[in-house]
Amino acid sequence: MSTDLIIAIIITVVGAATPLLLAALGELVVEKSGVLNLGVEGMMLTGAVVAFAVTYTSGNPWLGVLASAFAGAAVSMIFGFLTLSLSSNQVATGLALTIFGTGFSALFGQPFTGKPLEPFRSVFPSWLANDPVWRVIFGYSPLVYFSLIMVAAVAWFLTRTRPGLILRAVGESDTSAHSIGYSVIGVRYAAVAFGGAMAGIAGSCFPLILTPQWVERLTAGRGWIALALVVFAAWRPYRLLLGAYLFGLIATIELYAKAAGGNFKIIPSEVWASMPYLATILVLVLISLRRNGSSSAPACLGKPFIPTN
Amino acid sequence: MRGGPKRSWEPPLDVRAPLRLELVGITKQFPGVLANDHVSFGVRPGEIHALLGENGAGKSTLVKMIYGIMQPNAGEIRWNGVATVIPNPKFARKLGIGMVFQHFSLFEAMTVLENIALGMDAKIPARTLETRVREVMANYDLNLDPHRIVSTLSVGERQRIEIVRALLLNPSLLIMDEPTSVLTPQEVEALFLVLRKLASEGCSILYISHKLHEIKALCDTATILRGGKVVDTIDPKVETSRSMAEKMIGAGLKDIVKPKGREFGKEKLVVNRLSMAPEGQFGMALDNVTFSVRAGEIFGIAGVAGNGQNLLLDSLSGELIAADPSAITIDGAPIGALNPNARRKQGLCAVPEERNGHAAVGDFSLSDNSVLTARDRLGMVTAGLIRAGAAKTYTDDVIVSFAVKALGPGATAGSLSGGNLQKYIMGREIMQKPSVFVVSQPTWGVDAGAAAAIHQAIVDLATTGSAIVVISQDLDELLTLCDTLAVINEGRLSHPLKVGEASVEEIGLLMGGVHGTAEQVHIAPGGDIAVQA
Amino acid sequence: QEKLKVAFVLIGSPDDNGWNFGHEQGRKKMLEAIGADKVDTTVVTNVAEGPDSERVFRELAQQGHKLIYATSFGYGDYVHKVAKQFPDVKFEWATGNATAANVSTYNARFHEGRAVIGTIAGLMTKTNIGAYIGSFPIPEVRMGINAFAIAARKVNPEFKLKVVYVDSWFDPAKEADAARALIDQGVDVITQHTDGPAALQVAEERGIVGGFGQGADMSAFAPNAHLSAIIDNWGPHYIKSVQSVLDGTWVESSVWDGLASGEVEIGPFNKKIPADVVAKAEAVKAGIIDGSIHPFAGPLKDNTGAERVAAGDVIDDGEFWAVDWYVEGVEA
Amino acid sequence: MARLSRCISRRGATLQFRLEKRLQPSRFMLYATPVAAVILTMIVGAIVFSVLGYDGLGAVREIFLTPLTNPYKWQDLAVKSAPLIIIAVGLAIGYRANVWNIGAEGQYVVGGLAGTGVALATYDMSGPWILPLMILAGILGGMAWIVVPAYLRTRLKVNEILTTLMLTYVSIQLLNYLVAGPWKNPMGMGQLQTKLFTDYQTLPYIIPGTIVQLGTPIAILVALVAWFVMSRSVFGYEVRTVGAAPHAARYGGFVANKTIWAVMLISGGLAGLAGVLEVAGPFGRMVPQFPTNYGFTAIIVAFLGRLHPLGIILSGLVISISFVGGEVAQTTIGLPNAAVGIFQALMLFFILASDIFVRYRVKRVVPQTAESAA
Ligand SMILES: Nc1ncnc2c1ncn2[C@@H]1O[C@H](COP(=O)(O)OP(=O)(O)OP(=O)(O)O)[C@@H](O)[C@H]1O
Ligand SMILES: Nc1ncnc2c1ncn2[C@@H]1O[C@H](COP(=O)(O)OP(=O)(O)OP(=O)(O)O)[C@@H](O)[C@H]1O
Ligand SMILES: [Mg+2]
Ligand SMILES: [Mg+2]
Repeated sequence: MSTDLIIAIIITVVGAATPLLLAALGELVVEKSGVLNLGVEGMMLTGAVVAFAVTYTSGNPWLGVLASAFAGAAVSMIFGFLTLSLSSNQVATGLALTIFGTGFSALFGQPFTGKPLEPFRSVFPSWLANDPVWRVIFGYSPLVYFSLIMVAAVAWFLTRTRPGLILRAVGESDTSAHSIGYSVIGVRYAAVAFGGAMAGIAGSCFPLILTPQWVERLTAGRGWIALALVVFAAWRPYRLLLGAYLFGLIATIELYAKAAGGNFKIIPSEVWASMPYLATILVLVLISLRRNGSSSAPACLGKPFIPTN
Repeated sequence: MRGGPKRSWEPPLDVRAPLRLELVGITKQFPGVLANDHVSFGVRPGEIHALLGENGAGKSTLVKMIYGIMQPNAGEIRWNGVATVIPNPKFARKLGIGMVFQHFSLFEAMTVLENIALGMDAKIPARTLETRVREVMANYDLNLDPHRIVSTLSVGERQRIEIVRALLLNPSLLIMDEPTSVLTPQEVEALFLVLRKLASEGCSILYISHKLHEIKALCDTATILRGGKVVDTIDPKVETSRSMAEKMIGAGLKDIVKPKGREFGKEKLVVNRLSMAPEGQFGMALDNVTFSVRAGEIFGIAGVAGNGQNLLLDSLSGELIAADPSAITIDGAPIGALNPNARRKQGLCAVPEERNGHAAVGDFSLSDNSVLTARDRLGMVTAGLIRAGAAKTYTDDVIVSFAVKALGPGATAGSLSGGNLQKYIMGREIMQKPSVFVVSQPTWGVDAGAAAAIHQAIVDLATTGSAIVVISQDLDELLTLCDTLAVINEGRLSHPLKVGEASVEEIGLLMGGVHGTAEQVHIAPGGDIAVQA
Repeated sequence: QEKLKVAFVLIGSPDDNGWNFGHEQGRKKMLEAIGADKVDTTVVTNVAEGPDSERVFRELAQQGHKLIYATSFGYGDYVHKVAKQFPDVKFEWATGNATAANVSTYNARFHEGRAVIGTIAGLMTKTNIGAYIGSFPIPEVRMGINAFAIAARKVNPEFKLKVVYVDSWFDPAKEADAARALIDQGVDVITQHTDGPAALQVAEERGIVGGFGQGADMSAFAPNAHLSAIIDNWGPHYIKSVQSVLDGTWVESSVWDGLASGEVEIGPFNKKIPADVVAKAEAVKAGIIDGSIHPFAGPLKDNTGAERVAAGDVIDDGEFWAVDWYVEGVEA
Repeated sequence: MARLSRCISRRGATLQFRLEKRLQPSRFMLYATPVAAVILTMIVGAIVFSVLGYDGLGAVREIFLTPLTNPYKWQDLAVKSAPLIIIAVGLAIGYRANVWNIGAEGQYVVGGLAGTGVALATYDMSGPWILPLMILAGILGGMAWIVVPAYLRTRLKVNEILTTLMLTYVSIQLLNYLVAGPWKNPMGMGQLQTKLFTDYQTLPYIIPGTIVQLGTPIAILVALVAWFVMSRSVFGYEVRTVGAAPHAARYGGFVANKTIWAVMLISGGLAGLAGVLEVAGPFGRMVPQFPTNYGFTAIIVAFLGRLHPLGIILSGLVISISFVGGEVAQTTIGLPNAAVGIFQALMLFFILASDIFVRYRVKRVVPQTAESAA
């Protein structure tokens, strides 16, 4: 394989992985606070359509990204209100949120279908961004750098800052956190909103960098992969980075292999497509076998909390 | 407070010093329970003040209000003479109030240091915090590795985290809710050293415990709560454990009628060298527990909570299966390998300590709760189907016979008050006429009248020839009820003592695992409590 | 006189810029030609292929629609079921393979268009590697690939065609990634048989020679890369069949028209295509229309080198659906 | 107590709504809230869509009423709700035991595949035994697909929400592989689908002249049996106890892991049953479009029916009404498909939100103003 091809593969993989990474980072923070939001796909679609609409009308992709974050956070608050304030079942509410996001995005996006959009390209000077070699570093959309910064930021937030510590504490033991005097519900609202914003931005990757157009169900199920990814990464941001790129690699390497021709038919494409999910189950098993506490799921994941006083 | 010159321990307190904390008419109403009823008392700087009372007397509720977890319905909290509303624990900590919970507020998957940081309101850089934590630990002789994950720590070590957390705040009032119920005697001694040192530095301590000898050894003053009301404020140094217990329980206790000259039949329940592995990582194991109960005998097991009582009950009831099936026999037949249902069929009924969620399902109706344990013995099942009518009839019987205050068999168990639920559960088991009956904390959190009724029912069951095991932390209860008594300590059971021949002191020392002497309390079997000072 | 009620059942959204869009355009043309005073149309979108569609067909029939277009292959079983229940309602099943007294099928010879754009691809490519992004390996798609490759190799024997299936009719991100993978491996002309312009957008971004619209003119998404397009023009067929129902002359039929009757159109040629290439492409189109060129004329070898069609022979309409091999030069 | 909402009054004091736990769950609320939620959906939906420029009232009429008033639609409701009811009943039994299988879609697919496997293997045979064999295979297929999550949950305490969900995607790949490869109809002109099942492999129509196949009575039967078992049998009692209080269940002589295995196999098996009934009924062959989200929709049906088999019959109907009515609204008043999704989501949100009122009452409280000490 030539260097050029390797660079090209890296660029494609990074592109495919970025929305997964962003959405999964958001969901990771949500789950760390003890909440399981299965509505990622719905929030991503909402973010995608809003990003398209705002970028299309304003011509400014930065504005589009910002709007997608707000839109994602806004719909996540429906979930937040139902599950946190009214302690509804998180699984059912998350599914309902996906139905909502799918319907909302389709309706809201109707005027924008069939319209082309200028992609959100690298902001580096062209001689860097388009250099056959340097593009591997400078050739990406700002959203890609944003996702990488966010990995570090989330990792730093969770392990090095006090609010991060509190967030983890709330996810570990809501009752303890409550009795020390933290607002469990408040922390979880914040986490859910962050998760929504990140899913919204992840959605914006589709019309802004991957396929600059709007059509219904544009994200085609990537939200569910993001959920798997969080588990695959054992709730750790840096492993999430690795996992997202691995998932991106699995998804794209198949296409490269097919494009290269030759004997790649040995592995049916269905096996390729199943790999991320099987790998995630395997990781779950490994985590539970090791069972030394710190690496497994937040103890309160998915459990409703109703404080008493 | 702690800035001042350090003095060695100075017991006599200045009675004229302004009160650090004063409660005036504090009242707290829960649905159906008046947990605190116009509670008023004061705590001076440097005073170690005990809060005494039976289960459910309202002690925890009271301190939770002082710490801002709950709000009183009426009354006033005065802090250094100023009426203060304490809206949340954070505010309490700002005032200088620290608290160590009976149920720890810890995060298992996190390190000691993280747990401590979470208890701190000020933003302290991790490095600085670690230095301060190490300082405090050195100062008070508390040993802990700040980087250990909590889930790998023992109960005593976990409590130390809570204490360090509180000490880092430089508290001027430290609240401790039953801190020693889970500690070994050595740990208790170490804790007392810390508390005395703190008090000497001017910190007030509000101390809740059921262990009266601890109160005597540690506290300057004791406020006694009964049914949510303050009934007395005493100086524990001049009281006896006995007199304090009387004040807690109050007068007018119904006598239990025990037929004179009871005779016991042959050995019914025999437990022979029963050993069990601990359930959790740091639970207590059972180590060669051996005892036997004769027909008609009431056998008491005393001991500080957490010494293996729950494990013993679970292995007797069949919830946990012993490795050796013949370690437990009824009338000579081994039952150690049978599940709870099969054991019930053999005549063994058991009542665990935790009512809601263990002995009963809070969300189920009483009728459904009867099915939980009585379905086979009382024919509530035919061909795999539940006969709802039979369950209802039986539940009705229980409600009437045991005077359970409930809307009827359809009321959910969770809607009953603790005492009524306990009466229902006891009734449900006793009316199955078990030939072996094992019960843990039969009157835990139950009011005096109900407690007497339950005691009477147990005695009556024994009179019909059942062998009965009563596990309780409440020594007085055991002394009233039982014919024979043994003490469980760290999973080992002492030799049986005949009630009437053993002294409270002896038993108390067995409970702590040490020996010594003090006043002698003799209990006359089958009669009222008699005290010989 | 009462208006004729005509219904269109679509598998996706008419705004998909592809397959469903094509049918929607056809409906509009039909409405314009026949006149809104004579017909009323109903469009039902996002109808899943399966029992859900059966309900929709029955609903439409009950509401008095006399002509119902089922525009996806997977509706077939249900069209036939409902058609039996409503003998006086005419059904037309796009891409279908079985007719009945009141069920006709209609399809387009997309492969004829493939032959035209294949010619352009063969002449325009610099790397001599073209690519074809397919949805699923079904005959329709496979024959499109073959027609494209045959035409391209006729004008450029060096031409090779890489095929990647994305196992979906609709996953824009995956189509785009497939396009990236292909372009990274030297492809400079790309075409696709999926419902959308994702691959073209990548072609535009990468600045390769170009690609082709599928189903509709997609030049808005890729002004530079969009060389031309195969446009589904269902208008003529819809006009004809609606008219026949109005006239009472509708009969069971199996229509499979192509370039000649205008069902398949070739989009405008990009300005960057040299005139001689345009001329050659137009010649192929004219040849197919007048019958002098057959897209599958022998001799044809498959990509293992075995001869499949002898010189002078062709793959006729009957054999078309049974082909499970690719012609020489196809890497799949 | 959870804060419902909080409005800052002028003085700065906060007005709060608090949730107070009811001593007894309210029976009235149990039945009233789903009805209220549907009515609220109609009102809010009508307003929202009118504001958006659609015929809001018409939308509500077509979505919620037409399917009920038009007798032709009753058959559709019967057909559409059957798989939803069967799957939801299984899920509800699991949820009662605190087992969160959300991968019913996968078990449904594999159930359908297993039935298809039998159908293809017996293609040239005839006899009334074929259909029961297919149904059995479907049930076993659904069960097989949940064996791994069940094993992981009971042995290693691995969260079944995630494992069952992951396996759903794998099942869809398995389906794609089979219909595009070994099971492809050789005479199907290359299309990705199996042969059409023969009469022996297809469910009979139970009411002549309608489209109602055997699946519908089976669904009703499943719900009734489940209701009977869950409310009357010791097993049902065991399931409820394990879910409500695992500790108490152990005390009552039940082994939680056994119960968990049982409910997981039941929910997988019922999803598989729904799958085989669909493939042998309305579908008539296996196609790539077989996964139609029934498994996910059934989760919502289960909650809407308050995890009660009889409630699930009703909620299965309500959801089917919204599907069927959604199509009506598209064909009659041109309401976009997307709007139907929003209506459904609204209804779910209201239902989920109303759940709390069964166990809690909302109480307005005016706390004392917090003043700090000097
Ligand atoms: N959150 C609550 N809701 C309702 N009732 C409560 C609540 N907390 C406590 N109670 C009731 O209030 C009474 C006092 O309980 P409290 O916990 O204060 O007793 P205690 O003196 O601490 O008992 P113990 O010795 O068991 O710790 C009991 O009847 C208890 O059941
Ligand atoms: N919401 C509630 N409703 C009814 N009873 C409650 C409630 N919360 C607690 N209780 C009961 O109040 C009593 C004391 O509970 P609390 O939370 O104060 O624990 P505690 O006093 O610290 O612990 P312990 O009871 O072990 O001493 C228990 O009997 C408990 O079952
Ligand atoms: Mg207590
Ligand atoms: Mg207490």
